[in-house]
This record gives sequence, structure tokens and C-alpha cells, in this order.
Amino acid sequence: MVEEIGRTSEGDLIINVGPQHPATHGVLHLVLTLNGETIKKVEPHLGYIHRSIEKMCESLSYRQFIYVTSRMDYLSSHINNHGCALCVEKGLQVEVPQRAQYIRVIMDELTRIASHELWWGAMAMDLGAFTPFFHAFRERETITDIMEKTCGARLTMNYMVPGGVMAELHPDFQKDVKSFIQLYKSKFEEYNELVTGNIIFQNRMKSVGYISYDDAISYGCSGPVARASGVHCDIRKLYPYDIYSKVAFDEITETGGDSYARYLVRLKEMTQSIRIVEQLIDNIPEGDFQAKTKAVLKLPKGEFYQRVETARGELGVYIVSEGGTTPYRIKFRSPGFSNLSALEHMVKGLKIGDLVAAMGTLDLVIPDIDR
Amino acid sequence: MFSLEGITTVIHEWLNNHFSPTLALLTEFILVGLAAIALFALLGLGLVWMERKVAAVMQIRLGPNRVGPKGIFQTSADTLKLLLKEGLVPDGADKFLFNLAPLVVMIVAMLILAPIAFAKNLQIWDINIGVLYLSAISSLSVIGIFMAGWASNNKYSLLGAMRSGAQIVSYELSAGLSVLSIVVMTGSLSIRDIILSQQNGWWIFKAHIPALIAFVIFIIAVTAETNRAPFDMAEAESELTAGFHTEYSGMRFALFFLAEYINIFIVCAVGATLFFGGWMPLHIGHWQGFNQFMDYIPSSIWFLGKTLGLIFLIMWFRWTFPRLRIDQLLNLEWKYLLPISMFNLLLMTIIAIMGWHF
Amino acid sequence: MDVTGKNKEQKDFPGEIHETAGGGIVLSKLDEVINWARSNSLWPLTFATSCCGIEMMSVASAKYDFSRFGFEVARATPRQADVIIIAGTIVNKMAPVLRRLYDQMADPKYVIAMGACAISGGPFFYNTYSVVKGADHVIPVDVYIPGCPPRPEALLHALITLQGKIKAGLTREQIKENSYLNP
Amino acid sequence: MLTEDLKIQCTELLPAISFEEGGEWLNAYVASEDLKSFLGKLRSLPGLEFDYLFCLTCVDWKTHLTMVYHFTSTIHRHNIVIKAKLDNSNPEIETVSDIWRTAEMLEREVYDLFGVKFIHHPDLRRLIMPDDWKGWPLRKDYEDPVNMIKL
Repeated sequence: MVEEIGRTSEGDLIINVGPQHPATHGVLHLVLTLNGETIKKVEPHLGYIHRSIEKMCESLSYRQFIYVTSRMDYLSSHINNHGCALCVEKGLQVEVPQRAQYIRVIMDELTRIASHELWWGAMAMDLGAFTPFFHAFRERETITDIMEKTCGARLTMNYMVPGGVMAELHPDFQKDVKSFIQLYKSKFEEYNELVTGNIIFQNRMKSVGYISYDDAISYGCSGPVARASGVHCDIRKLYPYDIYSKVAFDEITETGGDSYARYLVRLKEMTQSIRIVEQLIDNIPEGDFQAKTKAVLKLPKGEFYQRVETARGELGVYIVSEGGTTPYRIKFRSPGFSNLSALEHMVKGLKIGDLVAAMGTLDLVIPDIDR
Repeated sequence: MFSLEGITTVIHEWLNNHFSPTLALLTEFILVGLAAIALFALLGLGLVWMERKVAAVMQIRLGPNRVGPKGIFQTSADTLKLLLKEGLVPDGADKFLFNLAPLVVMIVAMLILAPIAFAKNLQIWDINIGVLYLSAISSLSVIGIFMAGWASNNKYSLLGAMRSGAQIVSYELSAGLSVLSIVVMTGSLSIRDIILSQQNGWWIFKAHIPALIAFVIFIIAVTAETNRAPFDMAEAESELTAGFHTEYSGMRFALFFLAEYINIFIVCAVGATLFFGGWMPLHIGHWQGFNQFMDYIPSSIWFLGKTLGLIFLIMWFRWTFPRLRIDQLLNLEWKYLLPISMFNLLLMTIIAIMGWHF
Repeated sequence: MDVTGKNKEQKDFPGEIHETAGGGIVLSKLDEVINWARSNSLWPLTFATSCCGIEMMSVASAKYDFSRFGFEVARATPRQADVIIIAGTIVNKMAPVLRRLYDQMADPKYVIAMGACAISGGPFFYNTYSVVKGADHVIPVDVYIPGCPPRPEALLHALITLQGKIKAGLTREQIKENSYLNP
Repeated sequence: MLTEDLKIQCTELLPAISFEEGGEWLNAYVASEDLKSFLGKLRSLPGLEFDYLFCLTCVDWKTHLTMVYHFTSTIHRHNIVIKAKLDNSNPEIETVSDIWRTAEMLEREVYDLFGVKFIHHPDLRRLIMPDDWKGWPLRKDYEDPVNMIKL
């Protein structure tokens, strides 16, 4: 079908977007079939960052494999680790101390805010506005500093281990988080002024990349992408883990189904995450931060599945155990993979600019898709 | 009062006294050419530096500050590097057009410089159809961009060039109409006459709200014509990697880069001339004292100040607005700006005929 | 020679000023001026494969701000970029693409391998069927930064080291060029 | 719907179904020939309506492969896991990509990594590995003497 000069037999233009392209946020490769500026077909090609994490996990112990998952969806590495830790705990039937549960949820939510901040900046950059990126990073760096103090890393934290968390909180943790909340609240209005209220931005976003309720379900979308189409799919609400059942927060849904709705969902989610952190930060109970577990973990024979809500959607950790010290098979159900599969449906018949806008609001992290 | 006029007159007289008139004219040609090229280089370096500093301020950063005081030599280093960088020509490219395109863009930018009045009596060529000349020449730059896009044999470049063509051709109209509205007021196409007609106040104040509308349309249209964000469809970094100059490297890319800033300077200079009186100091009606006080500031400072103010405005756009989509861009022009500017021109004509302006 | 150029007197611009009667005259070697320009104008390619890319973005952000050194003109097209920062793992499928990107860049070009994956295939990913064990199997690398991911300061340090290397004439290309001239 | 009710309803739909005890959700084994029609019913029958396929994968058990489908219903909020054993040497199964569109990409991934052929799949090509790649990397017998260290 594809001729040498990059035209189909119908005379449509075929262009490659990626693997190195500023809008793909990594090494996604899209093959677009264009009629003028109008997109006729989008074909994703994956594997440019396929590091075979699933195969590798088969030879790593239950403590070790969690480290690798930080590198999967590196923007919500805490949540990845959390999901894996929960799945191992499910197999071990370990009760996690209350303190660890609180710490985990606070960390998850801070990660979610940091991830959404970065998305906000990167998405604005995709649309051609450079300044929001720097404003988003101003707040994001504060979170990174908090993480660094407690976890010792800025990005790939590896803080959650089976049985709890790896280390005690930094003494300044609560103070820092509170000052971050103050900062965030004082700056949040800027986000709306700079981007949300901008008429060009709204025109670029509204009724672009529409996906209906039924299609969102059929394509297996999750997270903000599905919630923007009105699907209730927040794992934190539906299948609460740790202490999510005890905290009050709203599941944000929109009915628009377009890029603008996805944008709003993420923006409002940041506020909800702040709300969760505010509820928990003063009430972290005293006690152990880690349950007593054996040095070498052995999961009983069986299959364990744990779903968690990352910043991008539903992450599933599926462990098949043969009773040994290493998993027999691990599958990560990554949110980005399913969200990406809906891309073609979203942008067919739109312009190239819309592809960038739709892809920006999908918030793809390519290593999470390729694994 | 300090004036650049003195310098030019001295040179002119000295040359004519010592050489034959023909030789003097030729020497003047060369001098003017050299001055223009030097101005180009200076403007390019200065404006790129300014842009990076403006961006830094908008983005709560510091901007270049390591190379020279406040980083003022940063752009010199960049230019020198680009000069020395390998200039690649892709295999599939049409080599002749590929090499010609940056030159066309550059030559066009140089040509528009001719009728601009930099200070009182400092004008390369006081042509009596100055404004028409500006409009005519500035629309040529699209040919260079088309050439670049086509000759690169790259689909991104081609898309960028196609976008640029559609964009420049359409925004030419509103830019032209808003320029016309000032011409209607002045009754002359000559840049000199337009500036002199603002002796008792700038047109943006004298011609009431229609002039303001014309100015807003002018600024939007020229931002689009110079391919600047939010209308940088031809470049569209996040969509087309680098648009029409995707395949350009080294010196050829530097020429495009330079031409962009020269074009900004020129359109802002034209804007300042038409709406803010060019080198004409701020005069208010018949307030003799105030007007005389204003005259103490040299005319070149007035001109540069106004132009830089407008350039800052255009840079401000770039660093805050998201990019438009191609169909929205064309809708904006054909459905909004063009009808508004036509109506505005009518209004201006009525004001001019009835003498309602100050 | 010291790569960071510390043994020389720190100067903004190569060359020296000779005081003469009518003012100063700047004398300097052409090579040094060229190296000065090249080292102070390193435009990176917007290229990132994984986690390190986020730290690369952090370096661009206001807190670390590599625009101070004039690095902020990130070019999306390899033709106009000077330095490619390999931020993240390179897998077998990506390797030809990386090679092609490098080939598309105009000389002189420099390469920084950022993070453990780009240096050696990573702290974890050495035992897989798909990962290239170090980007220097594909393209030559000038500066390596360890870390997983390296801190933004580390990337800044790497860029400054690269500047020093260019100024000292010790990059791969410069050495190659000299060996042609003085065999 | 409770697990017990689900069990009864599934047995009614497909008498040959067998259940696996243990696990968080209902685990059911279905013969690979029956899978497509059975899953079609799971999707459409009122009261079941498993409209959300959230995980589709394969497990290599050395003697055979097992396809694993995780379903949930966004209406009734119940979950089910359907498994189908496949022959190791020539694994083939009907595609479900026309029922759940997310399956198209997921099945391509499984094909790529396990070599399971999905019959009637609209576009069954390698998704992740290069097109000229030999072998199915996630199979247990996959060996790469160059790149992988045997532990």
C-alpha cells in the first residue's frame, strides 16, 4: 500500500510522526495518512522503548521487581510501586500498618499532582504555548523536593515495598507538604488565567478528539480519558485500596468527551488530590511504617490481580505464582496502552493540529505503553 | 538638537566636493548597502537576545547570562556557530531552489527596509508610493518559504509551506486594508508624508476608535504575516517539527532565523510609522511648551522606542498564546478580520471626508 | 590537558587585550574563537526516550534553567541541533533510528549519554532481549552522566563539561580533525 | 451480581464450562472453540453485560498456553476471568476485537510476544518487536544467547 515516495495509491500523503517528535512525548511512532491537512488514518507503532519488563520480572524476586516498575510509568512511579506492593501483599496476606497506608496514599496523591502538573505544561507546549510549562514546573519542583527528602530520589522513588514503605518519613515532611499546599492554592488561579480561560486554547480543545461513553468503554479507556466521557471508573472509589475508603473526595466526571473535558477532569483532579492530602497530612497515625515480612518472599500458588488508579488511569498488576520466590508471569495492564488504542477513533477526519491536541490530553507515557 | 541628519549631510557634501557626482552616488550606494547589512546583523543579534530575555522574564527564568554581561554575546556565539556549521543539502532536494530560498527570504526582508524612516530625514529611499511598495514587497516572502518547503523534499516542510502560503496570502488583505485606512486619513502613500501628517498628534489618537481597531487588526495581521506565534503555523514546532525549514541547517537556517527577526522589526517599524508617528515625537495639538519639550528627545530614539515597544508586544504574544489551528486561522481572517477591516475602512473614509478627526 | 579548562585562566572570551596608544586590541586565535562560539551555543535536540527525559525537562525549567548557558534553543529537527542528549534506554528497535538521527545532524555534533541506560543498558535492563547495552554501541558519545535518572545538576555539569571539552579541543571530532592535519 | 449467581448463569450458557476455585474473582475455563460465542453472550445478555475488557493476556505454561481475559461490567460492577487453553505448537483462537475494540491492540501485543494467532483479526502484525524479529519473546522456551544471561 505504501509506495516508495510515501503516497498511497489514492494519492494521500503518508507521514511519520515520531519516533523522535516533540508531540509524541517520547518515542511513539504514528503513521498518519493525510488528505491535505485532514487525517484519514492513524497507525501507532510501538516498541521503540520496549524494555521487556514483563519478561525481566520473571527472573526477579518479589522485592526486586518493584524497582523496575518505577521506570514503567515514571510520572506516577509511586503508584506503580503501590500497585505491585499491594498485589504481593494480597498474595502474602500481610496486613499493612495504618501509618504506612496513610503515607502511601499521601505519596500517591502528591505523585498524581506532580504528574498532572507536568501534563499541563507539556500539553500547553504541544499547543504552542511555552510559558505554562515553566509555571507548572515551579510547583512540580516543590513536590519533587518533598519526595527527595523522604524517598531519596526525585523521579523513580521505589519507596513502597511489600508490607509498607521503605523508610520513615523525613521530619520536615508534614511542614513541607503544608507549605506546598499553600503555594499550590495561591498559584492555581494562574493556571486558569494562563490557559483555561484563553479563547484560542478553548477553540483548540473543544469538540476535538471526541469519544463517546460507549466507545470509551469499548476501547478500554480509563482514568481521566474515560471519566471525561462520563464513565465512572475511578478505582479509588470503585475498588478502594488502603485508606481510600476513609477519605472524602469526589470522582470527577465530565460529559463532554472531548479534549476540553479531559483537560478539565485533570485540572479538577489536582484539586481533589490536594483535598485528600489535606485530610490526611495532620492525621498520620504513629506506629510502624512497615509490617514484619520475611527476607525472602514467597507467594502461594495462584493468581493475583490488583488494580490501582495511576495518574493516567487504571493500572492492573497481574501476578501468576507457582509458589516460588519469583513470579511465574507478570502482566501489567497499562492505562496508556488502551487509551492510545482510542486515538485513531478520536482524531479521524480532524486536522494535524487536532491530533496534537488530542494526544496531549491523552497524557501518554510511552514506556508505560511499551513496558 | 542631536540629529542623524547632520551626519548624512556631512558625508553627502564631503563626497560631492571631492569626487564626481557619479562616483559620489556610487559610494553612497555602497555605504548605504553596508549600513543596511550592518543594521541587519545588529538587529538580528539584538532582537534574538531580546526575545530570549523576554521569554525568560515571562517564564520566571534568568535567560542567557553567561556569555558576556547579561548574556549579550550569546547571540553572537550562536550566529558564529551557525555560520561555521555544516550546511546540509538533502539528497532528494532540488538543490538550486533549496539554496535560493533563504536568499529570497533575506533579499525580500532587505528590500522592505528601503522606505522606512529611521529618524528625521534619515530614509534610504523616500519613494512616493512607500506604503504600496511595502505591501507589495512583503508579500514576496511567501515565495521564499514556498521554495524552501518544496525544494526540501520533506513532507513536513511541504505542509509548512502550504500552511504558510494560505496564511500569508489571506492576512495580507487585512494588513493592507488597515494600512489603507491610515492612507485615507493622510491622503498620501509616501512614508514621509504620513509621518509629517502626525505633527499635531499620532493617528491612533487623532482618528478615534476606528484607528484603534485598524491598529489591532494590523498587529494581528502582521503577526500572522511574519509567521509568529500564535500564528506560527508554518513552523509549528510541536506539529511539523520545524515546518518549512526542517531540512535547513547551518548558514541557510541562520538566514531564515535572521529574516524572521528582520521582518518583525520591519512590520513593527511600519506599525509605529503609521499609527504612532514614526520618528515624530509625541505632540498634542497646539500645546507649544509640551511639544517643544518632546522635541528634545532625538527622533531616532522616538522611532526605535516605538518600534521596540511593538516588538515587545509581538514577543509577548508568542510566549503566552497557544497556536491556532489552520482552519481557525483562516476563519479568523476571512470571517472576522476582513469584514471588520472593510467596514472600518469605510468608517475611516467617512471620518476623513467629514473631517471629524483632530 | 584538563578537560574542564580549569588550568587556564577563566575568561569570557578567548584571546587577550593588548593595551596600545589608541585603545586595546583584542588578539586571539581563530580556532579559539570558533571553539568559543561552538561551546557557548549548544542547541540540544528534543529527544528523550524515557525517565531521563523528565529530568531533562527539569533542567529546562526555571529552577535549573539551562538557558543561562544558552542551551535553551531546543530544536525539534536534528538538522539544526548541535548536541543530542540520549535521555533514556535505547532498545534494538530504536537503535537504527538513533543512528539516523545522529547522521542527520550537521557537523560539528556532540553526544551526551544521560543515565545508566544510555551508558550501559541500565541498572535493571541488562538482562533483556531488547535493550541495547549502552548507546555507544550505536553512536559515539562525548560525555557520560551516571544516575538513574541523573539529577538535573548532573546534566548541567555534563553540558558544562562538554563546553570545556570543546574549548580544550578534546572532542572526538576535533581530535580526528587534528590527526588529519598533523599525522 | 454475586459470584454464585454468575456461576449458575455461565453454566446455563455453556454447560462445558469449568470453574477454578480460589482467586478474587470468578475464574472460568472455556474451550477455545466456544470462546467467541460465549464471550459474545457475556457482552450482550442483560444482567451480565461485561462491557469492559480491562486485561487480555496470555500465560505460557510450557505444556500449553492459556489466554486470560479479565472482564468487568460498568453497569453491574461484577468481574469475571475467562481462560482458554491453547495448543503450544499452533496456538489459534478467534479474535474478540469486534466485540471489545480495545482487544485489537491487546491481541496484536499477545501475538507479538506469544505467537498466538487470532483468527479474523483485522490487522494481525507485530506491534512491539521489529517486523523481522524471529521468535516469541515472552514464551518460556525463548532463548536469546546474545543478550540474556541464564540464571
